[in-house]
Amino acid sequence: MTTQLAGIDLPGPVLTASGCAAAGKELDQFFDITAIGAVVTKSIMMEPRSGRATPRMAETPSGMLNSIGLQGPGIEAFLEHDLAWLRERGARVIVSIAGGTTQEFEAIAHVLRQHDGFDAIEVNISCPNVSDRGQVFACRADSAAGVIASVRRASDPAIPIFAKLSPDVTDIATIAQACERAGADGLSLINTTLGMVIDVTTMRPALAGVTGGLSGPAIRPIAVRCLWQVREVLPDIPIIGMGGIRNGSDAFEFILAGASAVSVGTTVFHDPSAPIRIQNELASLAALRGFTRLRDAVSYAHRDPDQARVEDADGDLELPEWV
Amino acid sequence: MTTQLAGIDLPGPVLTASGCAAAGKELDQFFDITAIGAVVTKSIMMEPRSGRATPRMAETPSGMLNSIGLQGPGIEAFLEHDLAWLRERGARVIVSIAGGTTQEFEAIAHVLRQHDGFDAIEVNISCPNVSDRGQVFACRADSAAGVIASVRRASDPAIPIFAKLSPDVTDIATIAQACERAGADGLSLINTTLGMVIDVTTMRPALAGVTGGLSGPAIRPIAVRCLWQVREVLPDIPIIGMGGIRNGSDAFEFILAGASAVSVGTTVFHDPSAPIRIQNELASLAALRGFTRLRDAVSYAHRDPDQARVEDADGDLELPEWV
Amino acid sequence: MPVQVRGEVVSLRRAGLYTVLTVTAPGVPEITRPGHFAAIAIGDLDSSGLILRRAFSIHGVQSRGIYGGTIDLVIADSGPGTHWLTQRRRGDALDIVAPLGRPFSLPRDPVSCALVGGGYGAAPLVMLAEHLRERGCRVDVVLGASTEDKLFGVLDAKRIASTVTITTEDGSAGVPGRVTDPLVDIMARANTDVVYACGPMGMLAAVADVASQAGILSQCAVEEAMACGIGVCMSCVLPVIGDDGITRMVRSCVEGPVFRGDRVRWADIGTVPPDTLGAPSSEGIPR
Amino acid sequence: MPVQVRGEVVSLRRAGLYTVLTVTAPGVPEITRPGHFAAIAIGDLDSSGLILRRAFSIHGVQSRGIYGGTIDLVIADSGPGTHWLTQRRRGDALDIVAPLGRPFSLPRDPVSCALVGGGYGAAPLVMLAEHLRERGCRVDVVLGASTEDKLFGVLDAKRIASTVTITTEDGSAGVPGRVTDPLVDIMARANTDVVYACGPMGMLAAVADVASQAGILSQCAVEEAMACGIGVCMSCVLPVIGDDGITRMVRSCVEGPVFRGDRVRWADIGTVPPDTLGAPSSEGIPR
Ligand SMILES: Cc1cc2nc3c(=O)[nH]c(=O)nc-3n(C[C@H](O)[C@H](O)[C@H](O)COP(=O)(O)OP(=O)(O)OC[C@H]3O[C@@H](n4cnc5c(N)ncnc54)[C@H](O)[C@@H]3O)c2cc1C
Ligand SMILES: Cc1cc2nc3c(=O)[nH]c(=O)nc-3n(C[C@H](O)[C@H](O)[C@H](O)COP(=O)(O)OP(=O)(O)OC[C@H]3O[C@@H](n4cnc5c(N)ncnc54)[C@H](O)[C@@H]3O)c2cc1C
Ligand SMILES: Cc1cc2nc3c(=O)[nH]c(=O)nc-3n(C[C@H](O)[C@H](O)[C@H](O)COP(=O)(O)O)c2cc1C
Ligand SMILES: Cc1cc2nc3c(=O)[nH]c(=O)nc-3n(C[C@H](O)[C@H](O)[C@H](O)COP(=O)(O)O)c2cc1C
Ligand code: FES
Ligand code: FES
Repeated sequence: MTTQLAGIDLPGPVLTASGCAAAGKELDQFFDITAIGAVVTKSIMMEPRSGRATPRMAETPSGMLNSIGLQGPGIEAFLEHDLAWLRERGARVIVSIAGGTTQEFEAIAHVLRQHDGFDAIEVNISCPNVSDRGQVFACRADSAAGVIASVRRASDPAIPIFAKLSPDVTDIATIAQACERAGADGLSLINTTLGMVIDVTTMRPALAGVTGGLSGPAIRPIAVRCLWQVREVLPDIPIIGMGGIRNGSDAFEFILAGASAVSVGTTVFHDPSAPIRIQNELASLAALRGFTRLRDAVSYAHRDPDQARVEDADGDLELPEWV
Repeated sequence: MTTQLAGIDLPGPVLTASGCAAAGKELDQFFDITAIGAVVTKSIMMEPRSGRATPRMAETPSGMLNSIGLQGPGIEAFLEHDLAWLRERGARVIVSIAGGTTQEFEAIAHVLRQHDGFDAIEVNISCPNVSDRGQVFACRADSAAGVIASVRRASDPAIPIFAKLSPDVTDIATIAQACERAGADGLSLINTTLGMVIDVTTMRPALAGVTGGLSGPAIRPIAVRCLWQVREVLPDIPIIGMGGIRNGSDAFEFILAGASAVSVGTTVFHDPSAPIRIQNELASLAALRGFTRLRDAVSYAHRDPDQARVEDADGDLELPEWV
Repeated sequence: MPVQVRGEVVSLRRAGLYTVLTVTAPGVPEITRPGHFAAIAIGDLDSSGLILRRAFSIHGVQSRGIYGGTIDLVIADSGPGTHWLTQRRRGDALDIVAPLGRPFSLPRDPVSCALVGGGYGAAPLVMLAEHLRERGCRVDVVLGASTEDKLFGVLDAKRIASTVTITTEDGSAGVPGRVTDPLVDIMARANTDVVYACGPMGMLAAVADVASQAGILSQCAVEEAMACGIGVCMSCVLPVIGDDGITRMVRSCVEGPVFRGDRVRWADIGTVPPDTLGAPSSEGIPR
Repeated sequence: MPVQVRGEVVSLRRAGLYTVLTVTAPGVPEITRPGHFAAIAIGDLDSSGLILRRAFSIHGVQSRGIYGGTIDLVIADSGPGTHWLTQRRRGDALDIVAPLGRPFSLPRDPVSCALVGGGYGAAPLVMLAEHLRERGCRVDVVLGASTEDKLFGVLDAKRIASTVTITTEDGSAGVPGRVTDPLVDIMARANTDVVYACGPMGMLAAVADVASQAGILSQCAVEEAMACGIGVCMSCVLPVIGDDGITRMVRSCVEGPVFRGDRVRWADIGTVPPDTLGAPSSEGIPR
């Protein structure tokens, strides 16, 4: 029934993506959020934040741009309301954290250490570093590693931390390696890629924030490529794959490329019950391909060309244990 | 009637994208290729090349991957057959060149210098540098600049050269600046972005080449963002914009973001007469927005927030001179 | 609580520039109240390039009948998604999430209400007018648009309301001008207690202002671009003053689309007012 | 010369597992020859996420009649694009580029021809058989599939051909086994001069081999994944030996889909044989 992810046991391999499920409450109207792997909460910062001006979103072919600007209630209100609700509800939780400085990340990790009711921390390092002209932390190996090392140091050693990387770099494998060396227990791949739309009526950028993060099916090939490249250099680190997953088949691509679990983001906007649907579809597809345990499919597409295929499942299809 | 691009006069602002129009002959069945800005030919190398094994393409949401591997007849056969035909036909031509080493780029430029019948050179530096573990030239400012400087040196000074950049870098503006300093007369933005699809039936990468270049409407927001970023640091360099242009409105986005001309690639596969259709749509839209000359719309989205809008055209719409 | 259902197109008909779409939506009519909206998927995720749902006010509901529950939507063809919807044909399937949002608050007592609709903003007002009449309220309706073919709901309004006033900016129907021009008079004549409004932001701001000036309540259904429609993405926010006097960027899909007109900071929409909770310092904000 | 036309769906009918789609295509029937294919757009570029056309052999053409020129396509629902096509309804619009590719070469003299079709590979063979009969050729047809409902064109073949032989791999219809099993006998009995084949690559390879062994010509219509269908993208290549004995990676959309069976390096499809013109050195090839 469970999926292993960096030493934690989850009810399944499908998670929500940070920022696409708020703190789970709204989605719980559409499906039982305790049945999926975990809710990854919207990245939280130390203080309340208003986010950016609107327009904050623009639809693009098979995707969308967003520039929300990390609107949120701040860590204290988050713990009191959101995390408390999730805990009460019995959902598994990965808390996503963000900061404008390494110190802010560390401070949030300190606060979290005083609390329980969550299973892991995802460190959103794809946000601007105020002390580096707003360059995002994840764009440089040193700034990425700096944040991860601080959060790892400040956090309960029993809580795994995932570094969430940006695809907007020349060499993502190097950044991933730096995060691993800095103590990341796992990686989350990928955050949105930077994009822009010009409104041809106003003849100005469509978003108030000028640029925004591109997400959705459009970026899936980029996400799979990033995952593949990272998996080639880090054969063992647990990875949460994401970027444009629409269905079980897309999710299975990420598993085969090296993910142990996947997050569903933008697709939730199309289909609010997508996470549970995708988890079920993934289970059926993996079983159909002869995997009784999903973990055997992880990185399977990297096998040697002449390595034997798993036997196709025969007539009586057995659904795998993690369904 | 004409569009100015780095000192050359073209019949219009819409070009074909390299590799998406072969050498123009096939598209001439669907529309008059002398009516568009120019045919940008498939990147040519010194020797004949077989390209990669198949599968060479995979469809993705609003896009596609290709890994053709620069199949081509070599520069001599290209000059004799393709360029000769284009010249005879009276089309404007931008010759795209590629190489595995800086020397190869330079050698092709030398050969081209002995010939006429073309208007500009586009230097496809988004191809692997054999002496740098196959890293593409465009991923580093020094290797990019090295190729551009060599090609510029070897070419007829009257022929403008365009450096075609890859979006797969942490900071495209820096690469663009390096190319400009190395003597590029213009830039072409963007080449495909690296992507990957796993075939969930074979459970292997769908392309024989494992990764491929992602193109089509899916990448348009990335392309517009790259163009915007480059335009912010290089206010005057002529830019050919491309990446997912489907219609006149998409093309106009690129113009407003800073392109003087645009190339249409993947959309040709959907609609073989797309280049001329888009050129006409762009003309109407720009006129509707009150521009009598397209060049006044170039970079218009970068204007100061309080700068006056062009007057909307009144009832009697005058089509601009370049239709 | 909203549901996600697969509906089937029962009919499409033209009404001026709009298309009125009737689609089955089992279970939805029973729980829909005036001001709720529906979010419709534009094709299958497997083949469509338009991945976000489109939001439409629920114009009408039929909970019985041979189709077992249908809803009516009024669609203006204003882009690729709405265009796709106007091209549907009888029998086509549609994926619907509804009812969404916070509906109009209805008065407990039989008060006098003015309903103001701009363009297709009239869509939710018909159902609202019916509910108000059921409660014994007086209903005066003002419908406006830039031009005649963008008016909606005139006949329905005439059927239900005590008075119906039409305005068009070009004078092609009714009184030339804007809805707020006759509104002041109507409010005085009908002794209006509350104003309900739906339409473009500029109109809502003006209506809210007229109501405030007259010292009465207004309820305005806003229209912000929405990515999710269910409260999880934070794209649809606008600055709203809370009970505690603090301005917050508030989600119009779950805390709206209906807001008290005096609580919305109309002039600041599209900005983050500096006194908003968590407003950016000079350091700039991450995306 | 191919044309791009807007067609309208005239009818869809089921044939086993396939859907036969008849669509208007003004100007296309007159210039179509057997073996030509059509490339159909999957929806509008404004709303569709499937941006590449799908290729289908032209099964039949009607150049006169009330519709002013229609073509028939046989569609196997094998993915999102073909699925979308099977869901069209009468009156829907389709964007068509046709006729494309190099058709089957027809013999000048009334020779004896064997036509071998695998699954929907039978689609272009009916028109071919008709053309061959018009020239006085003898036509023997072998149709095969994995199972009965994947057979296509059996009745048409019986109408036209001298003999029709059916094979299915599971024995659900005709002779159990593959098309090549009865082919050798038929070729001997009918004194076959040329073999025409269309179907999956493995079948084509086997048919080409049987023909070569017998010392006769074969013409095989291949099916490679195509991005453009018009010769501009280089995605649809396979290794083919030229008149000069040199192997090149050749575009199946313009230099094919019909190739001489003895010229295609069947075993090397999916690779670049080392002796191919311009084959990679050890340095690896750029994308
Ligand atoms: C609560 C609410 C009720 C609405 N009721 C109606 C109605 O009854 N009738 C009607 O015709 N329209 C209504 N709209 C507006 C309608 O949702 C938009 O016109 C539609 O989404 C535009 O989609 P498009 O593909 O045609 O245009 P595009 O401009 O291409 O849309 C691009 C993206 O932006 C979003 N978007 C663009 N404009 C709007 C907008 N005004 N509101 C919300 N999202 C937008 C779309 O959802 C889409 O994701 C309502 C909107 C809201 C929020
Ligand atoms: C010359 C030719 C004639 C054909 N004739 C027929 C026919 O008569 N009936 C029929 O049912 N099918 C025919 N096919 C195959 C048909 O084109 C594919 O089944 C179809 O493109 C698959 O699209 P999809 O969206 O269903 O599947 P997907 O697998 O999702 O397609 C993804 C992408 O790959 C391409 N692709 C995938 N498989 C093929 C393939 N086998 N051939 C070409 N492109 C492919 C598609 O065009 C699309 O771009 C023919 C193909 C060719 C090249
Ligand atoms: C509206 C929106 C808000 C997001 N907010 C966050 C965020 O707060 N923190 C974060 O790490 N990622 C955020 N993301 C990125 C997603 O978690 C995810 O990495 C990305 O969207 C790719 O997945 P998808 O294509 O499935 O959406 C956001 C994405 C969207 C669309
Ligand atoms: C099949 C294919 C082949 C391509 N070949 C080349 C090439 O040879 N040289 C080059 O510079 N770009 C090549 N490109 C990239 C295009 O020129 C263009 O930069 C890119 O596809 C983005 O534009 P689009 O989205 O309009 O296709 C190729 C693209 C495709 C799809
Ligand atoms: S539209 Fe997503 S929160 Fe309102
Ligand atoms: S499909 Fe593009 S060249 Fe054949």
